[in-house]
Amino acid sequence: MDVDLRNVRPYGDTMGDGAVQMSFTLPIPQGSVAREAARQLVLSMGFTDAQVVHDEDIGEGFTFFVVYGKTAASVDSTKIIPTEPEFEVWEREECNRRIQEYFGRPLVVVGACIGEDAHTVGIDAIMNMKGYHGHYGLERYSMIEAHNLGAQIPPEELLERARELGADAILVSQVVTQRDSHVLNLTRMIELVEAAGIRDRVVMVAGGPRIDNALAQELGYDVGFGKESYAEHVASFIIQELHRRMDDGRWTP
Amino acid sequence: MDVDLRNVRPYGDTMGDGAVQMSFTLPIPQGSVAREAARQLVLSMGFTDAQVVHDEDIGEGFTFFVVYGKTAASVDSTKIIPTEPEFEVWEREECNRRIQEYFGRPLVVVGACIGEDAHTVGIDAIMNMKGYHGHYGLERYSMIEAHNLGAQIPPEELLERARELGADAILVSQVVTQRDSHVLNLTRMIELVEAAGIRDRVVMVAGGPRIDNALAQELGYDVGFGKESYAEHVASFIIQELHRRMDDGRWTP
Amino acid sequence: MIRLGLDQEQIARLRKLAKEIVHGVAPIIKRNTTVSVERAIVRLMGLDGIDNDGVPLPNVVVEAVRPRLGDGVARHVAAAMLSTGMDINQLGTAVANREVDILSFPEPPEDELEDFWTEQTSFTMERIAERVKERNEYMKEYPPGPQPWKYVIVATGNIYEDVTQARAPALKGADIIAVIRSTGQSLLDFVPYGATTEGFGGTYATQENFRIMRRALDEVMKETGRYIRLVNYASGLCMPEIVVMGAFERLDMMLNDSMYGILFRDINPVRTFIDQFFSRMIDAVADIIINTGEDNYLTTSDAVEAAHTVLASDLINEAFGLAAGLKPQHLGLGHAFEMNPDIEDGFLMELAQALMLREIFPDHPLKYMPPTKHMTGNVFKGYIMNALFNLVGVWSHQGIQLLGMLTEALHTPYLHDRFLALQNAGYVFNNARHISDAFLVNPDGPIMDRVRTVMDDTEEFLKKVNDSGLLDAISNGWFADISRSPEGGKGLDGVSEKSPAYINPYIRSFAAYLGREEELEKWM
Amino acid sequence: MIRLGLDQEQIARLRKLAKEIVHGVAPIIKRNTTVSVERAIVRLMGLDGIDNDGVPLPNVVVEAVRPRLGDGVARHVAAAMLSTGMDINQLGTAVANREVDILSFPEPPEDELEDFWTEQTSFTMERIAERVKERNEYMKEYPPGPQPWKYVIVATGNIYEDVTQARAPALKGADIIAVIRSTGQSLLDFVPYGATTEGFGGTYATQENFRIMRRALDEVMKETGRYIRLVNYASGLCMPEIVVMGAFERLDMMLNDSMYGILFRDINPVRTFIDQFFSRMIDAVADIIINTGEDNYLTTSDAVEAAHTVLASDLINEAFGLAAGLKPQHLGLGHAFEMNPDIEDGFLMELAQALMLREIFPDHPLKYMPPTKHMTGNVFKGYIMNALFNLVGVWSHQGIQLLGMLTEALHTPYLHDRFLALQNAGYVFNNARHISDAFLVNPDGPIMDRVRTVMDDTEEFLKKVNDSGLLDAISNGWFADISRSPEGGKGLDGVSEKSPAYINPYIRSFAAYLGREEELEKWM
Ligand code: B12
Ligand code: B12
Ligand SMILES: Cc1ncc(COP(=O)(O)O)c(C=O)c1O
Ligand SMILES: Cc1ncc(COP(=O)(O)O)c(C=O)c1O
Repeated sequence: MDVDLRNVRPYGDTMGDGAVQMSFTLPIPQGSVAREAARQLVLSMGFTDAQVVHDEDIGEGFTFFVVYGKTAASVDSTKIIPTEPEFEVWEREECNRRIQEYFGRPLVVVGACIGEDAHTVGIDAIMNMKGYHGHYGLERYSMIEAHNLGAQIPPEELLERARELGADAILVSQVVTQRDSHVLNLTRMIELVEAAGIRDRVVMVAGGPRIDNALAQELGYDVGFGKESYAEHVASFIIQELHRRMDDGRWTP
Repeated sequence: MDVDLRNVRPYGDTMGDGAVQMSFTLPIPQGSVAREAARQLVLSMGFTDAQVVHDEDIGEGFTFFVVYGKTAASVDSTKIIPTEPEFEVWEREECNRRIQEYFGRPLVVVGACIGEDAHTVGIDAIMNMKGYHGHYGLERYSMIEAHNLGAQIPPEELLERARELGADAILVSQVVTQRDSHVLNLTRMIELVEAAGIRDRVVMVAGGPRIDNALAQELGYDVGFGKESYAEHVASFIIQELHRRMDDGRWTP
Repeated sequence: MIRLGLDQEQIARLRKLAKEIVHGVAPIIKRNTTVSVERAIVRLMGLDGIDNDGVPLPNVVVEAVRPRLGDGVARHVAAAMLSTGMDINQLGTAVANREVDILSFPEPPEDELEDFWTEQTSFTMERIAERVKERNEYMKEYPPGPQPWKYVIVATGNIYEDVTQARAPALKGADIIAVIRSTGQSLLDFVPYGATTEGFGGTYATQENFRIMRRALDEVMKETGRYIRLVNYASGLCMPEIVVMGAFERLDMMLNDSMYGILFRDINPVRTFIDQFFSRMIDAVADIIINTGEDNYLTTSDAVEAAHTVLASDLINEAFGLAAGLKPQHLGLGHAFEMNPDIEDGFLMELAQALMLREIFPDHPLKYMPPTKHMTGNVFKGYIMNALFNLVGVWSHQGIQLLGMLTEALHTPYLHDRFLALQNAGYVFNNARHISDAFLVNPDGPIMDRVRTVMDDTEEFLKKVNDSGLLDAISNGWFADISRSPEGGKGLDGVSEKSPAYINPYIRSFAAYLGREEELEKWM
Repeated sequence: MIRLGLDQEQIARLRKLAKEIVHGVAPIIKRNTTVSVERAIVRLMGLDGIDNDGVPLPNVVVEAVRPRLGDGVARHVAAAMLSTGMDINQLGTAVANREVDILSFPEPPEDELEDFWTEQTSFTMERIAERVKERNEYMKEYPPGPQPWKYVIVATGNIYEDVTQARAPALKGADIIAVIRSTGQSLLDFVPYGATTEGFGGTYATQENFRIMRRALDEVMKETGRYIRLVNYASGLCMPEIVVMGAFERLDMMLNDSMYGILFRDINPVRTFIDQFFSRMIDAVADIIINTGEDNYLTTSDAVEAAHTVLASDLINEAFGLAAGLKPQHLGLGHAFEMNPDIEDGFLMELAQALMLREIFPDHPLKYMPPTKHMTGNVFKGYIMNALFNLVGVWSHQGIQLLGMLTEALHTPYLHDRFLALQNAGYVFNNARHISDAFLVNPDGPIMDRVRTVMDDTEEFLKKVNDSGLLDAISNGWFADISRSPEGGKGLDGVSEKSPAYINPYIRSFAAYLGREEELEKWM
């Protein structure tokens, strides 16, 4: 297979053909105008070819489309800098060993799903004993003292508990994203932490299925974890981040 | 529902949100680089938001993606000129009546699926007695003399038979489109008709599931019919086209 | 119709256990009342509206009575109304404006009180009866579609956008529209007021929103000739009040579980048990089908291992519901297609369980939830998981089929997600319409193996719950792997012990209407 | 395994009718030979390559013999080789260069000829046997996946692109890779030569392309530990030659129908009947599974109405195949899931037919085609139609499951279309693995109603075909609503009546190898 890595394009059945499937709804009634509108819309996105292969009235003057097109767009994959966090992933035992070695005491981690968001399964997956998909949670790490506050926790309460417990890291889960409620909540949380003057003392970790590292960092967190992240990722990151800070003299155990 | 018809955008759950679903494959191995490449690719098509919601290794270093995005593109639906043919659709009996009235003799229509294309069902749907989806075919029109040559007919043969039979219209079906074989065949056919000097004497009709009027006209046909066309469309169009030509003095029955 | 030939004696044993379990909490329900029950009472009397700070008048009045809530708000309201000659809304406004001290009125004479309540309750009963009659007439003129009823949700946060999102699927075959509530609402100890446009992940349940959507669906009904059922969510701190609103606005179904709020919203168990009981009496009078939330158990527990907790909870919800006067045809007991799609023969286990529930609850419009937990961003895979779910639905004659959305893992449904869901269900239901007539269950095959396992596990589980009592079972984390103690959770401060003077005038009239005076005596 | 309890006597009657029908065309097969049979003979002898104009040497040689084709090419080739001492390839080149006149050599003495043919045929038989042995050894070391085998096609037109498109699905669970041919190939009266990169809607079937793909799949086999079967298309004007190529390059399956070319490619019926018979003898020797094309009938006829023509044709293909020495395990008889998805209970009818075929053909690796005709641009709908198709596949234990592509109505498959198809089948097969153990068929239900209708219609139809004779039945348009006359169609000029001198030395050795001397005597 001969791939031009500087010029990567979607592949259907010929290298570089740019084949893309799309579906969407337009708020105009089914018919020839709607079909042509759909076609022009896709062409205006830089497609060289747009086949409206299906259009269907879905009620109330809306039309659903399936379109196959060939895009002229390409990406230079040699220039891509992944926005996902870079760190080494250590197994649980390795994490425990490193904490002992670097810090000489257990790390305190406090987590919650904040705001009105009631989804606990994600934060439980990271923190609870039993973990998720065969990956044990932080509670099972002998060198981590994990406190999972559960869901629907106001940011204020999470901050207060974190201070009480002397947290080294705060884990914030957000699952509901409608109307950007996750952004509002995550921002509120980080503002509180900063206002409390403890930002340097804690590693701030955001997580959830629609969270990514880029967004989390943009909002002021140290890292963001999306779907398919497990306790060992979180633990490894926290250890490495604190170790970095220690090296820089920004943090002491 | 409040739609800005000059500014029509895809609709997910809020007017104007621009929500689009996409799927495609990139020829790079699954991982964070591929995910970011997919995201950037979609952003480069004018999307303001691109969520790579699924990525999966599909073998041989290829990665399949599902992406949901919000496009900034819109179309002015008041300016859309449908490329579909404009004509009145008459019922069979009306067609027969008009032919009698306008031309005073039956029209001769010759059709085939040309080249190596062996798909007969489409041309049969238009021409054969029994028709398709409850729409009788041209053979059932008392004022149409329909000759269906079937499939895999060389363009040369179709032309020859059309001349022998004194065709008023030639119907050309093309179903297979891989590597633009339909374009090659349709072009070959129209070139032969023109070279034979009979272009003005016959209505040239192209059809097939991936054919549209715009393409057909571009290739020099009078009209193109895609999926869900029936005999009455074809008959009505032919009658109206010949009537126009008669009015212009370009054609006599 | 396929028959598994279940052991009827075992079923009877299961029902008996469930009945004993729920009767275990009857005394605690009878002993106490809650702010939400009391607010529901004034709503039943017709109180509505908000004060100048936006606080709903039912809250204003009940807050005013709070120091003597054990007497019941009814007693004080009656005294005030009889003394002042105000109607309930005038009284509410006067209380809000601090023009009257509601606790200051003398106890009226017994016979005057008797007449007062006869008048009040019959006003209420008539108001509800009118809605019931209206529904029955519409249903006759515009017969609803056959089961499984295709149920879709709308959840834009904006009631007007919701109307568009509801009308479109209703035109395209949906039988039921559910308006999902904003994420925060179930923990609010009041019901928001008026038309709303700013919810997160759902739209506030308000009486005005109910009215707007009801009107929209009645229009579609007239366009399509098909009655479209409307659903909203009652669970939460205001359960009985929302049911009152639903009864008044002709909602057809309400999410109204006896334990969901406890487990999934951390609402105090005692508060919830009381609230659910009274709210279900209102459902019964208003001929509203309830939906229960057993599907949720399988989002926190494993669907293979926890199947018996679903059946156990269905039986408990049934027992509570029957006690409150609901009939089997009102009991939309929940279950779900939530097994990991990678399991070998997972489809057979799902089918087994659905057939089992159908046979155990033959007259109940079972509510069947689609795959949610194991849905991913692979919308194609998700779409076929939903197809198999739909096949189980039509095969096992589910009553209420919540249509799976291919974007379940991504966002609240887009307009075309719902359309595709309807197309999926429409295709599968029609294409396999009589599948249950086509096959008999192999008595020695995998279906029966699964059924026996689940039923036996359920029996054992119910025994255990009965032995420890329901409150302890919950606090042991036996449902949904979640533990809640009777002394914890939200809304406990809204629970008050009844004083000897306590009255709730509606109990009597509901009981009479439902013909269940004796049974209800034990509960309220 | 589910049992319908079909009427075994009726099945026997159906088989008897089919046997009579095919024996009706035996004399015409025996009386004639074709250019493609003759070219296959020189290929079996080892002739390969092209002349300076690109014409394949088998065509060159057979053209040279054309005036006396009735004697069989073998007779003249043997004379030339024995006279000149050339081997077959030297001879072919010499003929191409007009260095020899192949018709000019004296008839060699009988015993010399005898030895010559013994040597030639045993060379061929060994060459094929080696491939068979190789396959068996590989299959032992790298056992193929369980049935239903997941079959996907590649069709880029470019053999190297095809390799990529084949390797990826093979790594992701495909059991069988079919390389579709370019649209025009079946009407070419020669087999293209060498590696090719320019097909339309498919890739030319050439021996070199076979080799390239075989090598690629053997590599995947070693990577995954699973033998991957390779399929190509033999139907068309060169049917027997392509089977020879397949036998030499260890293809595992060949599309090799007795009537497909007649009906769908307008190839002369006599030509086709002769070609299919000889090619199937080669399949039998090479242990190649054939696939038949009954699915195609339902693309031109209605799937509900024409179901009996599928069964009838399966029985005819079986009868021809058994006569040619194939065993049931070589008969990948075709059928399809092609009903309009809008039909009520269409799924049940499809399932009924699939179960019926399974029981009538218990040892045959039935080849099951996915929905094609009713697929549309709605890829989501198409994807769930494919899911129900897959469910029927696992339920009725199909042998060869051609995976449906969600883009069937649009284009030859994209890489991810195939992946999604594998994911669909993988999910459904696994999730409903033992469904056939879970249910019994209701003897009074819709499944049995459908089965009885189809079987009765088939019996009537076969009687009618038998009465009129197969050639007349075809010319009456009874199959696939397509009429073809024995005097029409392509390739008729390639049919020659055998002279008394005719020899085809392979008949004897194949017959001996297959232990069917007596039966084959009637046919070739
Ligand atoms: C289970 C579930 C529920 C359960 C929750 C039970 C519970 N105790 O958690 C119940 C039924 C109660 C529920 C209710 C609602 N839900 Co819900 N729910 C889901 C569902 C089906 C699965 C979520 C889940 O458990 N996934 C499994 C876990 C393990 O995955 P995860 O959360 O992604 O976590 C992983 C990573 O993201 C990461 N992670 C997550 N958090 C964190 C935190 C840190 C620090 C780190 C490092 C990592 C991390 O690690 C985890 C393991 O890999 C999803 C749909 C879906 N399939 O995803 C909808 C979904 C999340 N729910 C949704 C909604 C809207 C609701 C409601 C608001 C609906 C309503 N209006 O009633 C309610 C109200 C909830 C509320 N107030 O928040 C939407 C959210 C839409 C959006 N993007 O905004 C979804 C997507 C469904 C949908 N399509 O509408 N829900
Ligand atoms: C049936 C079928 C066949 C049958 C054909 C039988 C026959 N006698 O026609 C068989 C099995 C033989 C066949 C073979 C092949 N097929 Co085919 N086949 C199909 C299938 C499943 C349905 C086509 C059909 O009959 N549709 C129903 C008719 C009524 O619709 P229609 O043709 O669109 O016609 C309507 C309109 O388009 C219009 N119309 C059509 N023609 C005309 C002409 C005029 C003048 C007018 C006015 C209107 C008009 O009116 C009709 C009625 O509304 C499609 C997939 C699909 N679902 O569409 C693949 C498909 C068309 N086939 C395809 C291919 C590649 C092949 C093969 C080349 C594969 C191979 N390499 O072996 C072969 C070879 C055929 C060849 N040499 O051309 C591809 C084409 C891909 C592409 N776009 O290039 C498709 C899309 C399948 C796929 N995804 O790969 N096929
Ligand atoms: C029984 C029941 N009630 C209520 C809800 C929704 O509750 P809330 O509005 O608290 O999110 C659900 C959710 O699925 C439910 O199952
Ligand atoms: C039996 C059989 N042979 C051959 C083919 C393909 O033939 P061709 O290469 O002529 O298109 C098919 C197509 O589906 C078939 O069913």
